[in-house]
Amino acid sequence: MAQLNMVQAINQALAQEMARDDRVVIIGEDVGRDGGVFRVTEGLQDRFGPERVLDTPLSESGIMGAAIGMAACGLRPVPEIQFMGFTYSAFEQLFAHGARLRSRSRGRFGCPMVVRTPYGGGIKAPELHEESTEALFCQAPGLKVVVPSGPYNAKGLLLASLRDPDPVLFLEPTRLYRMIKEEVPEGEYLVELGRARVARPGREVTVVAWGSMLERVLKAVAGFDAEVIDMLTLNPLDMECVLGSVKKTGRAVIVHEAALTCGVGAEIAATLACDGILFLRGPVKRVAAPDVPVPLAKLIDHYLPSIQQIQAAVEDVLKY
Amino acid sequence: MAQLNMVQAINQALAQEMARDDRVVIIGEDVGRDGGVFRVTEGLQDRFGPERVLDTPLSESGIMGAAIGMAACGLRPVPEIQFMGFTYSAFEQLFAHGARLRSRSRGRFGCPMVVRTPYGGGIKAPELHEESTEALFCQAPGLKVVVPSGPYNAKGLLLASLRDPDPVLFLEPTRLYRMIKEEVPEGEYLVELGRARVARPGREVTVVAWGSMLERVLKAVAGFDAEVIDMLTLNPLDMECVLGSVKKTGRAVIVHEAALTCGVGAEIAATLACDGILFLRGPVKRVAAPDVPVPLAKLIDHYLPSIQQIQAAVEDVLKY
Amino acid sequence: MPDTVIATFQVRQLTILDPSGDVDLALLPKLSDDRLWEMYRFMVLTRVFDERAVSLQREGRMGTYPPVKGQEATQVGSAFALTKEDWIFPSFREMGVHLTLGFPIPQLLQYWTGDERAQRIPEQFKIFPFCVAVGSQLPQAVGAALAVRYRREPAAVAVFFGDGATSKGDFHEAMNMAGVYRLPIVFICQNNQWAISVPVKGQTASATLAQKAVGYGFEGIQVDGNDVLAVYAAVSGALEKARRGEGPAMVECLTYRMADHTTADDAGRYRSPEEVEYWRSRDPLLRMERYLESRGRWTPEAAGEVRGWATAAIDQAVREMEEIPPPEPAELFEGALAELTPRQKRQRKER
Amino acid sequence: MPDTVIATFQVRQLTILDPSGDVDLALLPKLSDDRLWEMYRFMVLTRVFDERAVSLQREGRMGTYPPVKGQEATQVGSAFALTKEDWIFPSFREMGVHLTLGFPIPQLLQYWTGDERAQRIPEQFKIFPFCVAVGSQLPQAVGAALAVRYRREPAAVAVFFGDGATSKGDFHEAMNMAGVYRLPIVFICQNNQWAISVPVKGQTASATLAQKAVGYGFEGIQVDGNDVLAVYAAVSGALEKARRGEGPAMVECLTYRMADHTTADDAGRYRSPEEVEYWRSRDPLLRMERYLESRGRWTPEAAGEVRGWATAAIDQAVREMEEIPPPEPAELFEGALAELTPRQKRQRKER
Ligand SMILES: Cc1ncc(C[n+]2csc(CCOP(=O)(O)OP(=O)(O)O)c2C)c(N)n1
Ligand SMILES: Cc1ncc(C[n+]2csc(CCOP(=O)(O)OP(=O)(O)O)c2C)c(N)n1
Ligand SMILES: [Mg+2]
Ligand SMILES: [Mg+2]
Repeated sequence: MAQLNMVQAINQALAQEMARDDRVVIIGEDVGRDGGVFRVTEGLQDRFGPERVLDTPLSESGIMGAAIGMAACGLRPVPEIQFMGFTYSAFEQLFAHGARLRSRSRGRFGCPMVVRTPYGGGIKAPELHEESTEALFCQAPGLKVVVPSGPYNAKGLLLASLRDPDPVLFLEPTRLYRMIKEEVPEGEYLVELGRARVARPGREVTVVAWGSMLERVLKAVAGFDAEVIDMLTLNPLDMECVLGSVKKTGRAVIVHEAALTCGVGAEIAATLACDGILFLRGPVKRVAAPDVPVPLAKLIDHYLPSIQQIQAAVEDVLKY
Repeated sequence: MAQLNMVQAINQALAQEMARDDRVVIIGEDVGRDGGVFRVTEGLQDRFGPERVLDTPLSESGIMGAAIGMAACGLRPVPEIQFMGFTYSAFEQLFAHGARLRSRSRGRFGCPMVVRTPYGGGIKAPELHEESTEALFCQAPGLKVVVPSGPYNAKGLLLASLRDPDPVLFLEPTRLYRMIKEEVPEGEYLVELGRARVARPGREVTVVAWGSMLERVLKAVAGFDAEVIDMLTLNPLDMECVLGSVKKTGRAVIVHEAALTCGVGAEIAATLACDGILFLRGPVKRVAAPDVPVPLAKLIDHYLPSIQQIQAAVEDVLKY
Repeated sequence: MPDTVIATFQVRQLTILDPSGDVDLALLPKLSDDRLWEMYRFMVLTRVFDERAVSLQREGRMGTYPPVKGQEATQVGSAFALTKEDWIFPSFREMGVHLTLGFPIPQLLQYWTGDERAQRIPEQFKIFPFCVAVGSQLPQAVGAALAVRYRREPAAVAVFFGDGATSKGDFHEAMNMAGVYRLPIVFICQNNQWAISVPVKGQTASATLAQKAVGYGFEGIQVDGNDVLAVYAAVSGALEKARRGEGPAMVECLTYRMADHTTADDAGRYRSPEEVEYWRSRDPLLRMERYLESRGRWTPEAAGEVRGWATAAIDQAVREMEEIPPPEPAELFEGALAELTPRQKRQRKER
Repeated sequence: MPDTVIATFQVRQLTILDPSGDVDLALLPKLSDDRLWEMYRFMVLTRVFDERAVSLQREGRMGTYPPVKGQEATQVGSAFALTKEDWIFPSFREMGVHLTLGFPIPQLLQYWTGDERAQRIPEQFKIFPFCVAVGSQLPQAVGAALAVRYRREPAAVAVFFGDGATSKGDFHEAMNMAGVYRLPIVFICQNNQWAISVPVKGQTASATLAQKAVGYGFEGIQVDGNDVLAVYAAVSGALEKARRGEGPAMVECLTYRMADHTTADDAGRYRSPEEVEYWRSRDPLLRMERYLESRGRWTPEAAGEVRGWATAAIDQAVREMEEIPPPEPAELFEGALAELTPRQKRQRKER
């Protein structure tokens, strides 16, 4: 098996699915000739031609709207938004149209598209290039939100997303793109959407994370008897998995790089308060970024949750 | 004192502030000649002229962006978005620019604007006319989100918003526009932003609500010893008030008409799980709409939280 | 040549059937008298549907409704130019298009009773469920055109929108993409002079809407939108060109919203009786009647028959619509996802 | 006249100083030799700034940086047309505008070290902090023009953007609103032929970008953007008209991004050496030098002096920039709100 980084794993998944299913069409800014600003779509235009890998004008709402129309008319578009911060100008199309088309048409039209976008902090890029506002999209009942945490699950989740009948927002943790290499099977495999994964079993505390925070959490909990849950899908949340773990450990820490208020951690902690309170020995802890816009490079380390902050939170909940 | 409905109270607040401060300028679709589709700005163009009450093209992103520029250059614009569902196409401007301008410019430019928009269900209107997606905007640290629940606080909160140095999203519960009349002082008064209000004192359970749900909650709890908290501001949340109440009652029910998942109720329940768990006798309950798009008239009563559902939730938490 | 004219553009306007009922023979599209009569019948059907919908609303038997009165020529003329293979992206005011294409009338009424089940378009129609968010359908229509082209289908896409929609960013992004990829799509703008209370002059400083196409590298043409023959000719021509792979076009149909914006609106607040009167004299039905009279087809009796047929069809549709049982609470969840989440399943059970 | 031309539009192109250094005397703006020399100096300063910024990035002393090489004439020419009363809305690539207006050079570099404190524009400049979201500044600039007009200020607004930005909805909504209200604003488009890897042909099917103004009811003009005199003349003229209350204009400056999109990009992947070579021969500095040489101002020595002055200024700025102490963690909260929320205050304390 090959050792691949996440860029390679995603590229491989795209190439394999495009070879298998000619309804799959990539559309976005610089995805063709240039292979994408992170080279995730590198080589695909050469291999599949410019009709399958479309370079677009600088037009996020147009890209998203076009992808919706393509999906409704039988294709399986994969729109790329260059950075998560630029999904905002496509917000209406994704949130109010793509995510609602099946419901609006009462099932006549689905919208099987996979919106790929790099997200998250720590790459020393300008403003709006390091957003982590996944909770915005988890409020759309018709949209799945998927976040891989490594090359292996990136490939399997992407293949599953590409075969899902509903729209998927596929958030790629930019910081991890080339950071981690893993064994990635050459062949096809699916990682089921809507299922969290126990990344590390443990007995005394449950730590929930996703995307780029997973790597940090695993480092942070090395000295604890902690169960780490990698959510993988944020909408719908696999709360059965989280509740099952908390039932065992009695303690919960949630870690995300989005700002604290109204992040996805709120929904997880709220569900614990509503459905898991009898398992809890003490307060839930959220380790999150502060309630400010994502800063530039010089301040980013003070913004993103650190290993120390995660450890302190784990120690805190262990007091109960 | 006059008995006014909410439309009249808001109209009066706008007129008084425009008379007092010539930097206040209204801008939006149909706000001038027509007085707004709900007649909230009725008479203001006649009184203050077309330069102070601007009818715009059908251009939500343009309206929002223009308001940001006006605010930064010293005016106090009051953009109206005709319905909350149409804020989505202005999402980037509001979320990534208006809400961040003070931070982006490190304090050189503020963005003192009040974005008014009718929100919420129950008016038998078409799709996208009954949205309640306030949690989207509570994720923007630089944006205040304010929701009146009656004519009196509508006027006081709007005046406070108009004098706030930062951008405010002012959500007007459409269902209540002409439903409730209250004594509204003719003169000027401010209702402080960021402060919840105990709408009804009680000892056994805390029920948290805002906007159009408040009226329903008050009806529902008539037979219980319930403390009802009217949040009034959703960003920032006055959690001191909620925690103080829950400390006393030991039980909490949160009611909102937005869909359950990732609604503002999640943040409130999460904060209880993190900071108030030792006060809680049992599970927190959220009474919310289901995770589906807002339906049309024939189904809306099955979608919005009902008096019966609120009562059942209160009875449930009282079991602990 | 340092200060040079480097490009010149023209905007054309097409009228074939003028308000007095005279036609320009050189431009007259080849249509049999029976086809012309069909057009007339659907214009009348649309008018009768509209009148009935407004009165159903007044009687409390239907919710807010956006009348289409005055726009019958634009809608029927466009619909006659469409084939069964073409994709159609309507706005919320395209009842005349739906009726002409044979859309079930009870279902057309049903939406305005507040019942979203009406948005499940029957399989035989390649029509998108409309969305009230003005302009949002345009990029989606471009996507449909990409799909049509990708599969080499012998079809085109027709997307309908109003003058107000031309101010939206999505209009721009859609027009621009259609130009870049030279897609098989026709942008049909019903310039009915008003977007609620905002007149076209308040919408844009552009002298015509058709000239907006100049910025996207393809043709925009203005037609008299109350002239069903001109609309038919212009839209047919544009669709055929599109189907041949010769790229997109925009057709601006100059027409008039003779009624209020919706039954919840009062147009008297913002427009003059003189203006309304002027346009009444340009009623698209009137001029078609005059023309058909000149061809010996139209008589008061024939007109009465058509009205009778339309009224009976609408009567029947209203009856059927009113017999539709109300939706079950579980209907809320219909199509929320292909497979509901565990949480949604629980929520459905609780209802 | 049923098939009639109802409107005709022209797009003009302006060149004054051609690549060989010859000028069109009839069009030459009135500028003293000293002013011309000033223009040249700022073009050189911009070039030197840019070269240094790129090498600082290569040396790891600065983050990703978007070079401006090739666009000096457009930026300096535009900036010379501005007054202290005018509002300026830059995109992220307007270093030449900032430098010409006297913006502190250390601060201009500071942003690209990853330090947002650089975005606090000193009070004496009416410049907006740029935002990298392409096109987002355009509606905001329209708002500034509304404010300027509301207060009857003798000023105009200049908003800068690239060819790529013309595809965004916000470009459209801003242009349209500016037209409707006839606002004092000039839209300055730097058509540098590329938006990252997408050439203008992939951006729009419009033959020029200037003609996009046709759809908004005001004038668009194309200028040779490597001709500082043409840019100055066109932008001055448009700004003066705007200040006089005669409405908006769009100026398309045809120029070229001679370097990579940013230091993280490799333009060799998507464009040909021949193209790059062609534009090198049209380098805006070259032709200004030839012209100034013909006027007896430019000599190799004088040029050396200017370069020396620019290099010294940049050296000094780099030193000052590198002496700026790093931000404290509490800086995260700067300007989050005029008054922080209780939760933000707690979060700040915890850092
Ligand atoms: C994005 C958006 N903004 C506002 C509205 C409210 N609204 C409904 S129709 C309308 C006017 C539409 O004008 P036009 O496009 O000319 O279509 P017409 O109503 O004349 O058919 C407005 C403002 C809306 N539906 N969508
Ligand atoms: C809305 C948005 N989408 C995508 C990007 C990523 N991006 C940065 S610059 C750029 C190209 C911009 O092209 P143009 O407007 O011509 O300006 P230029 O870079 O040539 O100065 C892109 C796609 C962005 N910054 N903003
Ligand atoms: Mg209209
Ligand atoms: Mg460019």
